[in-house]
Amino acid sequence: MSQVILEARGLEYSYEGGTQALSGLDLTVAPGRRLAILGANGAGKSTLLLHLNGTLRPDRGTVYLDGHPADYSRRGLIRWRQQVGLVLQDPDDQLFAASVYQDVSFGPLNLGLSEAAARQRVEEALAALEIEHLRDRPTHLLSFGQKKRVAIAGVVAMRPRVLVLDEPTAGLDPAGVQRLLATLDRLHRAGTTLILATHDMDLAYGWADEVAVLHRGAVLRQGPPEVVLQDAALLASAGLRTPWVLEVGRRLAATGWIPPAAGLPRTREELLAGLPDRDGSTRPRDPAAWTVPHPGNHEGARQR
Amino acid sequence: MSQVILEARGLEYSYEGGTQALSGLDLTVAPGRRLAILGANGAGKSTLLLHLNGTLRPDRGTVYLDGHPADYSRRGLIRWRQQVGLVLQDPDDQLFAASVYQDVSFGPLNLGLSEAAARQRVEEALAALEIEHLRDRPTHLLSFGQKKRVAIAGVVAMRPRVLVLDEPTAGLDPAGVQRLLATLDRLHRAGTTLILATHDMDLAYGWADEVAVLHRGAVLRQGPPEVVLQDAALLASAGLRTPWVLEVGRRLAATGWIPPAAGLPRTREELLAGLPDRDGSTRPRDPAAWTVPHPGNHEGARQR
Amino acid sequence: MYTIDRWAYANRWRCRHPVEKLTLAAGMLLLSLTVPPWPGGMLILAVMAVTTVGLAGIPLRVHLRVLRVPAGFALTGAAAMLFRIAAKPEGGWRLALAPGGTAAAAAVLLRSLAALACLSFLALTTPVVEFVPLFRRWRLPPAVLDLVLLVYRFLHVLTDRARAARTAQASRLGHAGIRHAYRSLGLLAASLFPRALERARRLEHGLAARGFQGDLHVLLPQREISIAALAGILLLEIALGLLSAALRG
Amino acid sequence: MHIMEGFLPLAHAVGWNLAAAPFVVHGVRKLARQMKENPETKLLLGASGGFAFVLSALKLPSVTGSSSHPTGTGLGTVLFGPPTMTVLGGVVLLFQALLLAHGGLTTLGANIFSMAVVGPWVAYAAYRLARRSGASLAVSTFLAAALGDLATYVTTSIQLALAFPDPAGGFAGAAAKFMGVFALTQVPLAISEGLLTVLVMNWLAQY
Repeated sequence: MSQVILEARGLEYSYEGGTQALSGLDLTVAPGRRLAILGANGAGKSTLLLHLNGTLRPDRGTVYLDGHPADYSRRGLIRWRQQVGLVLQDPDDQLFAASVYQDVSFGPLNLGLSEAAARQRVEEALAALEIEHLRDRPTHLLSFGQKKRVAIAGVVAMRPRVLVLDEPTAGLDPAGVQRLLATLDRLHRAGTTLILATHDMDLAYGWADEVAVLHRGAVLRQGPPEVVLQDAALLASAGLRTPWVLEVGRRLAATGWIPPAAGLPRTREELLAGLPDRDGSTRPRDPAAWTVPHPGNHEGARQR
Repeated sequence: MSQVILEARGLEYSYEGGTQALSGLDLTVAPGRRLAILGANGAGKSTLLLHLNGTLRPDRGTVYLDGHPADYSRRGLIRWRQQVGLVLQDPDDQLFAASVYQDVSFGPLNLGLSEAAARQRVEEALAALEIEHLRDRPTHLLSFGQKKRVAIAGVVAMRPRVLVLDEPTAGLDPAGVQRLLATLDRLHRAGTTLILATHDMDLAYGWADEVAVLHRGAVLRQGPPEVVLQDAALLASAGLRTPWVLEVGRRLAATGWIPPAAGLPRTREELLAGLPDRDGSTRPRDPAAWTVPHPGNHEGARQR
Repeated sequence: MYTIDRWAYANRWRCRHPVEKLTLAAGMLLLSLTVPPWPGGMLILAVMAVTTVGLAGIPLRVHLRVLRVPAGFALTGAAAMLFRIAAKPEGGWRLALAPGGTAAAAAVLLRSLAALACLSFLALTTPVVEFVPLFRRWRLPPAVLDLVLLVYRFLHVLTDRARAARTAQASRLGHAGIRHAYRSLGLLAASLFPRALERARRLEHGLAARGFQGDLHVLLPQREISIAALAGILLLEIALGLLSAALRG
Repeated sequence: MHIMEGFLPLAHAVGWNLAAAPFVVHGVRKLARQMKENPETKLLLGASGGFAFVLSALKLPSVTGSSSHPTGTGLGTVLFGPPTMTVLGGVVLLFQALLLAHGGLTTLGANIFSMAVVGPWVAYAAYRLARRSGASLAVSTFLAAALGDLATYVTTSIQLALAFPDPAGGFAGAAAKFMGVFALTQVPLAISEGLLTVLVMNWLAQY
């Protein structure tokens, strides 16, 4: 397997009518990564995702799959979409069949699998998304959260190496978000590379092991979240905010409550576990629980 | 003006096919309030909102407007909807006319206002939402955030005393949320009572001066956010999470960093401003900036 | 959502093979058009009511409500048969009561109601899309079948949107007065169609991501036809035909 | 306006199904070819059919109290042409029968003939004639939709008259009778459908 699974170089794209959505965009996706693509509304996130599976073809620039320039022929696209699965934001844009089981079987059958093999894929995907009990339910009577899971199952059933999701948590309540993230973690542990577009900074900071900040159709910076998201000026220029855990953690470090050698907390739980007691014990209670090394120790953030 | 502008008593409602959406719901809305209705997906938030302006009629129970049982006659509904404006979640469901100006004029013209009066209402609403520059734009070419503002302007143009919004921040990026909240604050200062349904706990905690927690079609508890949202068991049973500012603030108070007499921070800014320095000055830097009194001092949270 | 559609997924006969339900409904439908309306129509009406309400578990009020609207049309049509056009002695035409018109109208009405009961049974017990596999076996052109699937999907998506839009309009008093109501409906329809087209475009992207190459094939649920049930249905239908012929003769 | 299930005698029901069949077959052939060349047509037509159904499920407030609804025939014809509209109309009629109990299975042929064959072809002819004689897009669209609707209603009345001739006035008398009974709802409906279609076309023209 190559060191880079998916790569975009100098992508430019304008919609009919003239709006330039991408203008010289570069992005690199290493296998096994959890990459969050961050940007305000209109920054070009959705357009970028549609390029990553060949739905849109750039006016200029190239998308590379496993190091080879993407192949937009009929056969090439089929192969591509088998490798890179895309889940759109609105599940109604991806569901078409009358029942859940039927719908999930669509992708596997398009791959030319036998009926038996397709059935197995469907079972696998239903299990992965924990929606076996919905199999005979009509798609139009599902709740929003259920529809989301079915839409993802429909793509997962094709066993893509890369799963690309557009605002997967939008519209989900806190419990729904937690459940979805747990599912994504499971897929990730099973080897799937994950790309997720969002403007939820806290989500990205807690979840991703790499982020790319998008603004006006270009990636301003790509790198580890604890480095890139420290750059308040960069985020402000992209219309984004610093994640609160990072901001509070940084403030605690600045005021001296977190020793410089320790890292910064990454999630709410880490932050709470690490808050020092007042009674003189200034060391964080459980520094081992903090997963993020201190920003100073880091390297490798790519600046554009 | 009566002490209670809108009240629901014992509302029950089932959708066709048997799903019970409301089951004995009580809610009180005092004039001038900023009330956040909190609940997981499927808790009944949207159904409740549709009862507050007479779109749905309860199977059992009563809605009171200014102390009088609601009047579902044709004339009664017109009067009611003029008082209570409803903004739906998806702005595309709310925009029908070709241009922004035409769309905003829809409500005022339906009120039977003269053309001059209607024009004035439109101008007023465009100004209130800061979208004067969009007046001649076709609605379908607007960005998502712009559409949201136009949809709200269309309701504001009817000068409702109560403005009810379903998930107004859903789909907006952080900057869009900030702008929308600033607009709502302006409307609130001008005297409008605001009711907002959301599952964004941080938003509700920072914005509302009263919250109602909904679960399975009933209000579990209504009261000041700093009281109700302290109740972790209640939130958990409703499938919600404690807002992070509150959780971190409470932890700081518990570990002794916030003196018991001081309050808890309400927003990210208040929290950051209040974090004590390590160098012995254990008092919060600027306790005056904290707006919320300590939970112990509080009273009046109504338990159902 | 549509009452009929909801019950089609929620009735006790949901999992029976569509061929069984179709045989019952189609056979009875054929009978209702061929046997004399009195007493045949009455018998069919009764049998279908018992089947729909008693066996498939559809509430009686739902069964009646489904029959009510089309029955209204049938009534209007039958009303026209009560009258005849008569020539006036001084020239020109006038309306007069038709001799035997009441009996003719009643017969048509009864026949129509019996047939409606069969249709309503089928609709209330079988989700529409379950017919698609049958159609496929009958070698109906795939183009039409795909269209049926897609129309079904879109009509639900668009109904949700139309419903929300109506609520939004009502909130802005769009339905105060008949003139406003017409205008609102026009605006709604006019704005819904471009949204439908936009949805089609987005679904194109969504399906392309799942390898769409022109065919909307899916794996269908496998159900067994019960030969016993089928035989029972046919026997019932033959008996009913003979009975109504005998009663009349 | 649909003929309800069971309203037509068996011979008539069979006859109208046979009459509609060649038009449906022609439409399906054409459609299948079109879809093969361009699979996306499927989605577009699916969305249009869904739209036509939703439109028919929205009740128009009507003076007479009986519910009537727009059909979308004129719009579909102007956009897709009569053969495609025959198939699409047939599918929508099937759904109306099975989801709304509106129309019927034995009367499907008769309803397809009036609403998805005569309606579209009249609308098409009206549109072409109007355009050729220099009428604006709006006027042509209005005429197509309104006349298509009227033609459907006249056809339905004729179908009913054939099934139930007047004892004295015969077929002509019965046709006059049925037209009279339904005119109250159908004529205003045709006009409002015409106006509605113009509105939609204006919307589309802005895209």
